Amino acid sequence: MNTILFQLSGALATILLAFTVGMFYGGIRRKIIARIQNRVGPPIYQNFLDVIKLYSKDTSIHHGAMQHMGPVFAITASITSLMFIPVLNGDGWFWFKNLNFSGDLIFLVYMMVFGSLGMALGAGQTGNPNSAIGVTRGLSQMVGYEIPFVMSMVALMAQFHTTSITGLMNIQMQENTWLMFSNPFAFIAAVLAMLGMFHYSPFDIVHAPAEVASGPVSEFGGKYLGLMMSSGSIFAFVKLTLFVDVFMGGAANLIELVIKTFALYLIPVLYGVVSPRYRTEQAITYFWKWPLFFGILAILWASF
Amino acid sequence: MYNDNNAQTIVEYIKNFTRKNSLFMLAYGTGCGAIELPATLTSRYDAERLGVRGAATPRQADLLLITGYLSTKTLKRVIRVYEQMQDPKYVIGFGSCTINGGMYWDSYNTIKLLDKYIPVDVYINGCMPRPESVIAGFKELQRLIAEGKADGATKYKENLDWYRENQKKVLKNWPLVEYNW
Amino acid sequence: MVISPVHYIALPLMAAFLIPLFGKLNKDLARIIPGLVLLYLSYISVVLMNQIISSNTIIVEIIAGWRPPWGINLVFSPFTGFLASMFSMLGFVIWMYTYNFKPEVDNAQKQKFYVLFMMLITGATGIVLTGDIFNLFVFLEITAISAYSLTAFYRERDGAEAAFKYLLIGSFSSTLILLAILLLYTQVGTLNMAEIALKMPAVDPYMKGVILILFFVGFGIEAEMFPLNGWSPDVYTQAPGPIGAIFAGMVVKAGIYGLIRVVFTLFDVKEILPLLVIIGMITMAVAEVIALRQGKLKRMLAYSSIGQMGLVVVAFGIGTHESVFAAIFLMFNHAIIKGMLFLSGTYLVYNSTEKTLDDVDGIGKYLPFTSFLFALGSLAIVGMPPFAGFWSKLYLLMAAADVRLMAVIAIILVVSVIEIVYYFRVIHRIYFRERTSTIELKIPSFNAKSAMLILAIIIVAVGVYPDLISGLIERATTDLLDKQSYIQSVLSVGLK
Amino acid sequence: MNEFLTISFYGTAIVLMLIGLYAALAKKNLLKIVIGLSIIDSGLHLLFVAIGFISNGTAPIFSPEVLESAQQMVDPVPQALVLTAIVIGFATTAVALALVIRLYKHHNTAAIDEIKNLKW
Amino acid sequence: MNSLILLLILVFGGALLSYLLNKFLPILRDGFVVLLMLLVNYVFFTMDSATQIEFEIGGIHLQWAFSSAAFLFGIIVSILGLLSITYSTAYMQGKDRLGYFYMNFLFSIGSMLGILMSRDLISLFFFWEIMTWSSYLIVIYSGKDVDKRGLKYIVFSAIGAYSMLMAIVIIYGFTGSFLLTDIFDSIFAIKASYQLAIAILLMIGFGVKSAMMPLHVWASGAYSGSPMSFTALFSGALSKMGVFGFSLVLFNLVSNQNWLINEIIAWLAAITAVLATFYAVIQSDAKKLLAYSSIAQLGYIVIGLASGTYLGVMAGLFLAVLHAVFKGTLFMAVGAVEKQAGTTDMTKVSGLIRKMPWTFTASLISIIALAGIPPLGGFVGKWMLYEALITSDHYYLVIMVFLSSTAAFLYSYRILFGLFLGQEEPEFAHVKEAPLPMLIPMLLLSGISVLSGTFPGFILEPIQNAMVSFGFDPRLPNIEWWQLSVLFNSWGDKVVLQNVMISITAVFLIALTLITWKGYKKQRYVTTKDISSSGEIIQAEDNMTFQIDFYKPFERAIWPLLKRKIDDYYTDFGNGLEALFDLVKRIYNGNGQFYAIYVMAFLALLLIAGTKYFGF
Repeated sequence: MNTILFQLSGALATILLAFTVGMFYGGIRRKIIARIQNRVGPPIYQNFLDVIKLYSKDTSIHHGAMQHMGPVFAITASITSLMFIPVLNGDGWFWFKNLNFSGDLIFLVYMMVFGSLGMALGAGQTGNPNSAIGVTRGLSQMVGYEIPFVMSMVALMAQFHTTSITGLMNIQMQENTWLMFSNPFAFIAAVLAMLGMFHYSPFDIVHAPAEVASGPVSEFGGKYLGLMMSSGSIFAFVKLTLFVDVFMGGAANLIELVIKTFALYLIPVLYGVVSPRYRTEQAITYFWKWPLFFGILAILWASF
Repeated sequence: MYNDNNAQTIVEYIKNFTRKNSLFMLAYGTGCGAIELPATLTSRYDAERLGVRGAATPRQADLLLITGYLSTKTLKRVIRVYEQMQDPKYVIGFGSCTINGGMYWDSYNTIKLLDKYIPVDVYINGCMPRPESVIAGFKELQRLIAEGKADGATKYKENLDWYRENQKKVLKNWPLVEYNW
Repeated sequence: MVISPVHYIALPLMAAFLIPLFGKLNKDLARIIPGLVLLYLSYISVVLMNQIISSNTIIVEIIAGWRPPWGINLVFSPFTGFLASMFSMLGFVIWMYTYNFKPEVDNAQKQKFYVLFMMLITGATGIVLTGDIFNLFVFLEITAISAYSLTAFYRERDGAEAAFKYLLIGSFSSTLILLAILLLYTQVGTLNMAEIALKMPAVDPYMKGVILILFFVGFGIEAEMFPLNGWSPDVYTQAPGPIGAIFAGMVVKAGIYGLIRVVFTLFDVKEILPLLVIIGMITMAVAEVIALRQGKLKRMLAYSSIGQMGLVVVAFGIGTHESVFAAIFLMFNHAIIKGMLFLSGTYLVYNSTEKTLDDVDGIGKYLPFTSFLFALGSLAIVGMPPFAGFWSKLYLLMAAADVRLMAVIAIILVVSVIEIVYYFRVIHRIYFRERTSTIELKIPSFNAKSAMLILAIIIVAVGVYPDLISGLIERATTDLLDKQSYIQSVLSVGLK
Repeated sequence: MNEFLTISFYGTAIVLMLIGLYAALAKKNLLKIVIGLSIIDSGLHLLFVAIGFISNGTAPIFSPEVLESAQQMVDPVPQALVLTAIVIGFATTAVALALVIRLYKHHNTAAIDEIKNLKW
Repeated sequence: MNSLILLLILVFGGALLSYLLNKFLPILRDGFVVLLMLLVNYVFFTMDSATQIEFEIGGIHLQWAFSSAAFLFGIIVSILGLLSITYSTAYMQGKDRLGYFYMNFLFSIGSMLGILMSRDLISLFFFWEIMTWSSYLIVIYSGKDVDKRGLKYIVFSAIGAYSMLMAIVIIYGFTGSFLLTDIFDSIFAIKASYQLAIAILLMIGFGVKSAMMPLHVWASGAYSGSPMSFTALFSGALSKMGVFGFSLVLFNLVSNQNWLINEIIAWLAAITAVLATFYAVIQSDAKKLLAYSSIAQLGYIVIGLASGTYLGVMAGLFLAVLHAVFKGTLFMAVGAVEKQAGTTDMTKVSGLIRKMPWTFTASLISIIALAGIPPLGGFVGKWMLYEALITSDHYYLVIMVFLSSTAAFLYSYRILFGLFLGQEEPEFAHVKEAPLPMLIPMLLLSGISVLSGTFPGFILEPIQNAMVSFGFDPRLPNIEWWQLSVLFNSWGDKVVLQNVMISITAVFLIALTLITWKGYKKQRYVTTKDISSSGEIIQAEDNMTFQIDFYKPFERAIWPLLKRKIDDYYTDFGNGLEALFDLVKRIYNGNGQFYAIYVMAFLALLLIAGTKYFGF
C-alpha cells in the first residue's frame, strides 16, 4: 500500500514538475521570440495565466463525445509517456520514480503518437474543415520526422544492445560519456527530427495561424484548449527529457535536468524564430533528405 | 447585475486576474480600423506584454474587437461570432463608427450604435484610434475585468429579447439559427 | 445373341442403313433406332469390360473365319475396350441430347443426320477395335467422310467451307496413311498389326523412319497437331453443336488412338517420343494462346480442344507408364468435359448466327441450368478440384516430374493460366454482363438437359473420387504399353 | 523389259502424285484442287498395283498348273486394297464435288483464297 | 466418426444444404448457417488433437490431421467464420442469390479447414483450389466490374496455385511422396538448386494469397469488391492461409538453411508493407483503404515470420491472429456503414458517429489496435516485431516497418474521420445504428483486441504451441494466461503490459472525469454545422466536409514512389502478350490451301530433320 501511495505521489510530483517546466519553457519561448522581434514580450509566467484562464472559462462548447475525449487522449498520452521516462539518473530523487522500468523506447515512441491520434480524432469530430486540414498536415509531417527520429533511436539500440532508456542511461554512466558523442550522427538526425516534433516554425504548418485558423484546435476553447495546452507543455518536457536521457547522459538532479533540457529546447526555438514556414510536402522532403541521411549514417556507424 | 460593494472572493480574484492578463483577442477587421492592429501588436507598442494575443477562432477568444463600421451584412456575422464565443467574453468597440456610425452616420446600411446589437464593454473612440488609445482601451478593459465589471455577456443573456428585437429590425430575413443558450 | 465386339461395328452400320427404311415407316423410329443401338452398345461395353477385366484376358474376334495374320480381327483389350466403351456411352449421351435437337429441321434431314451419326460411330469404334492396319485406314475414311458431311450439315452456315478445308487436309491425311501402309506392306508383307509389330525389328531403320513419319503426319492431322490442325477450328465452329462434342470426344480420340497405336505398338521407337512432346507443347501453347483471343464461343472451345489434345500428345510423348496413364485419363476427361462444354455451349449460342461471345452476355439469368453446367465444365477443364480435370492434370504433372521435365511442367501450367483467363472471361460474360443481344433464346429440352446432367455428374463424381475410373485406366495403360501380350494374344488366336 | 515396266509404273505413279500435289497446293480453283486430289489418289493406286505387280506372274489362284510351273503369283493383297482405296477415293471425291457445288452457290466463286469466312 | 471427416462433412454438407434451404425454406437459412457454424466450432474445439486419418485416393496417399500450428489458424477460421456468418445474416438481408452466397461462404470455410488439416500436399492443393474458386465466386457475387476485378483475382490465384502445383510435383518427383512428414525429412536431400526452386515456387503460391508485393494487385479489388461480411473472413482468415503456407515453407522446407530466402522474403514483405500503406493513404473509398491496409498488415506478418527469431515468429503469428480480429471488425464496420448509409465513399459519407455510436466504438478500438498504439493488442504485436527485428540486427527493416506503420496512422485517421467524424450531413440523417447481429460480432472482436493488449497470454499460448511444432523452444513463463504481462526481448528489455494498461486507463479516466466534471452544467453541445468559419453562417445544406484530396500534401511528397503502379506493368505486359497472341492467331488465315501447305511443309521438315534429330 505504502509503495503504491509512494509511487502515486511520485507520479504526481513528476507531472507537476513536467507541467511547470513545460509551461515556463513556453513562456520563455514567447519571451525569446518577443526579444528577437524587439518587443518586451509577455511575462514568462504568461502561459500559466493563459491556462488558468482557459480552465476558468464558464461555458465550453463541444461537438460530440470525441471532441470531449480528444484532449483527454492527448493528456493521457503525455502523462503516460512521462510515466515511462526516467526523469533523473539512477535512483535519483525518490519522488521522481515512476514506471520507467516497465516500458522501453519502442513503447515510448508509440505512446507519443497516441496523443496526436487522439487529438486528431477530437479535432475530426468538430467538423471544422480547418481542423481536418490541420490534422492531415500534422500526421503527414509526423511521417516525415518520425523516420529519422526512429532511425537514430534504432542506431542507439543497435549500438548498445538495449532497447530500454534506463539501459542507455546506465551505459552512459558506466562509460562516462554522452551518447551524442558516441554516435554523433544519431544525435544530429534526432535533433533535426526534434525540430519537427515541436511543431514550431518552420514546421508549424499544422497550426499555421492565419492560414487554417489554428488547425486542429480551431473548435477547442475553454477547458479543452486548456487541457491541450497543459498536455503540450508536459509533452514538450517529455520529449526534452527523452533526448536528455538518451543523448546527454540524463541528469543527476533537477537543476542539471533543467539546464540540459533548456539547452536542448533552445535549438528548435531559435531555429524557429528565424525561419519561415515550410509547406507540408516540403517539410516531409526536408526530413527525408539530410536527417534521413544522417539516420542511415547513424545506423551504419552503429552496426560497424 | 454587478454589485460594486461586493468584495471578490479569492478564487474570483484569481480568475479575474488571469482573465485580465490573458486576453485572447479575435479582431474582427470590419473596417479601416484593422490597420491599426498590426501596429498595436508588433514591436513598437507590443500589446502582448499585456497578455493580449490574437486568437484564430471565436471558440478560443475572450475578446471581440470590432474595428470600424458594421454594415448590416457584417452585423449578422459579428453576432454569429459573438454567440460562438465562450463565456466570459468581452467586446471592444473600436473607432467612432461603432459608437455613432462615424463618417457613415447617414448611411442606409450601416448600424449606428453597436451596443444596441451586442453588448460592448469598452469603446475606444477616434477615427482612427491610435495604438496608444487602443492600449489604453485594453487597460480600461483589464481594469473592468479586475473589478468584475466587464459583464457584457451576462447583460446579453439577460436581455436577449431586446437585443434580438434590435437585431431583427436591422436584419431582414433573420439568417441566424437560434443559439441554444 | 452372343455378345461380341463385332456388334460395335455391325450394329451401327446396320442401323445407318436401316434408318432411312424405318424412317419411311415411322418418323420417330428413325430417331429412336440409333438410341437403341447405342444403348445396347453401352450395355455390351459394360459386359465386355467386366469380362476382360475380371478374367484378365483380351478378346480377339476373328472376322469371317480368317485367322490372324491373314484375316481381319477385332481386338477388345482393356485399352481399346475402354475407348470403345467411352465412344458408345458418349454416343448414347449425345443421342439423348440430339433427340429433340432443332425440332424445326425436317425429318429427312434428321434421318440423314442419324445415318451419318451412326456411320461416324461405326468408323470411330472401328478404328479403335480393329487389329488390321488397312482396316483401320478404311474406318478412318468412313469416319472422315461422315465427318465431312456432318460438318456441312447446315446449309445456311459456312459449313461447306469448313468441310472443304477438312476434306482437303483429310485427303492428305488419308493419302499419307495409305502411302505409309503401302510402304509398310512392302517391308513386312502383312497388314495385321500384331504381326507387323512382330516383324518390325527386322525392317530397315531408314525405311522405318520414313513410314513412321508418314503415319505421324497422317494421324497427326486427325489428332489436331499443331501445323496440321488448320481444319479443326473451322470444323468445330461450323458443325452442329453435338457434333462438336463428337469430334472432341471421338474423331480426334480415334486419330490419336491411331497415332499411339502406331508409335507404341507397331513401331515401338522411343526416338519419336521427344517429337511428340515438342509438337504437343507447341500445339497446346499456340492453340490456347489463340483461344484467348477468340471472340466466338465455339471457336474458342475448338482451340481449347486443340490445346487439350496437345496436352494428351505431350502425355503420351513422355512415354512412361504414369504419363500414359495420365494421357488416357486426359482423353477420358477431355471427352466428357469438352463434350459437356460443347453441348451446353451450343444452347448458349443456339439461335445466334455469328456465335460470338457477345451473345452469351448475361445469359445466366435466362438459361440458368445450361449456364451453370457450362461454368462447371469450365472449372473442370481448367483443372480445378474437385472436378475430373484436376486429377488428370495432376497425374500428368507427376509423370513429368518423375522424368524431370520441368520445362514441360512450367509450360503446361502457364498455358493453364491462359486457359483460366479465357474460360473465366466467358463465365463473367454469362453471369455478370447485361444481356444486350436480342436473339431469341432456346430452352434446352428435357433430353438435352439430362444428357448434360449425366456428363456433369460423371465429372463431379470422378473429381471427388477418381478411383471410380482410375482402375480401368490403369489396366488400359498396362495393356497399351504391353506390346508383347498384344502380339501374343492376337497371334495365338491365329495359331489355334 | 521387266525393270523398265516396273520403273515406269513407279515413275508414272510418282509423277502422277506430284502433279496432283501441285494441283492441290498451287491451283486456286476448287475444282482443280479436287481434281488434283483425285490425281494424287490415282497415283497412289497405281503405286499399289505396281507393288503387287510381277511381270509374267499369274493370277493369284491356286491351281495345279501354277504350282507345277512354279510361276510367281501376283500378290493379291494390294489389288484388294486398291479396290477399296478406289472406292474410298471415289466417295471422297463425290463429297468434295458436292461441297464445291455448295461453295460455289454460296460464295459465287470457286477461288479458294476468296472463301475465307472462317479464319483466325 | 472421425471428427476430421465430421468437420468436413458438416461444412461442405452444410454448404449444399444451405443452398437447398435457400431454395425451399428460406426462412430457416439464416438460423441454419449460424447453428451450423456453432456446431463446427463445437466440433473443432472439442476435437482430440491427436485425431488423424489416412487413406488413399487415386493411388495417392493422403493424411489429415491438425498440427498445433494448423490449430492456431483453425481457431481464426472457425471463430471468425462463425462471427462473420452471423454478421452476414443481417448484412445480406434482402440481397438475392443468398443460397449461392452462403454455399460458397461455407465452401471457403470448409476448404480453409481442409487446408489446415491436410498433412499432404495433394489435399492441401485440392482444398486450396476449392478455396480459390469458392472465394472467387463470392468476389464476383456483386457483379460489378467483374471483368477486371474477378479476372485479376482468379488469374493471380491461378498463377499462385500453379506455381504451388509445380513445386508440389517437383517435390514429388524427387521424394516420391506427398506426405508432409516424408517431405520434411527428405527435402534436404534434394539438389540445392531444385530446393531453391521449390521454395521460390511455393513462396509465389502462398505469396499470392498473402498479397506479397509483386503479386498483390488482385487484393485491393477482391477485398473491396466482395460483400463485406465475406471480406472480413477473406482478409482475416483466407489470406492467413498464405501465412500458414509461409510458415510451413520457412520453418519446415527451407528452415534457416537459406538465410538469403528469409532476407528476400522479409524485404519483399517490407516493401509490400510500405507501398501498400502509401496506397491505402491515398484511397478515398473505405473498402479500398482497408484492402490496401490488409496487404500492408500481411506484410508485417510475413516479415515477422521471415525474421526467423523466436520473438519475430511469435510477433508474426500474433499479428496474424490480431489482424483477423481487428481487420475483421473493421471490414464489418465498413460493411455496416455501407449497409446503413449506402456508400463507403469517404468523399460522400461523413459524420456517422452519432448515428452509429457502437459501430464507431468498435472501429475506434480496432483502429487503435491496427495502428499498434498501446494499450491494445496491436501494440503487443508491433512491439514484439520491432524488438525481434532490432535484436536480430535487421535495422533497416525496422525502419521500413516503422515507416509503414507511421504512415498507417494516416489512413487509420482517414477512415475514422471519413466515415464517422466530420460534418454531419443532412443526407445521412436517416442512418440508424446497425442491427444486433452485425453489432455483436464487431463488439466481440473488438473486445478481443482490448483484452489481448493487457493479457496477450491467451493468444500467445496457442502460438507458442504452434511454434514448438516449428522447432522453437518454448520460452514463455509457465504461468496462467492472465498472469502473463511482461514481454522480454532477447536483450532482456521488457514491456510490462498490465502496467501500461493500468497507467493509461487510470490517467484517461481521471482526466476524463475531471474534464467532464469541470463546468459540466454549462457545457453545451452544438451541431457540426456550428463551426467557426470567419463568421460565416453555415446552413444545414452547406457541405463543409473536407474529404477530397485528403492527404494531398503527403501524396505529393511520396508521388515519385506511386507514380507508376505495379498494376500498370501488368497491364502493359498483358497488352503486349495479347498483341503477340493476335499475331499468332494469323497462322490460321482461313485459306484451306495454306493449311495443306503447312501439312506438306511439316512432312518435308520431318523427313529432312527426322534422321538427324530423332535417329531414324
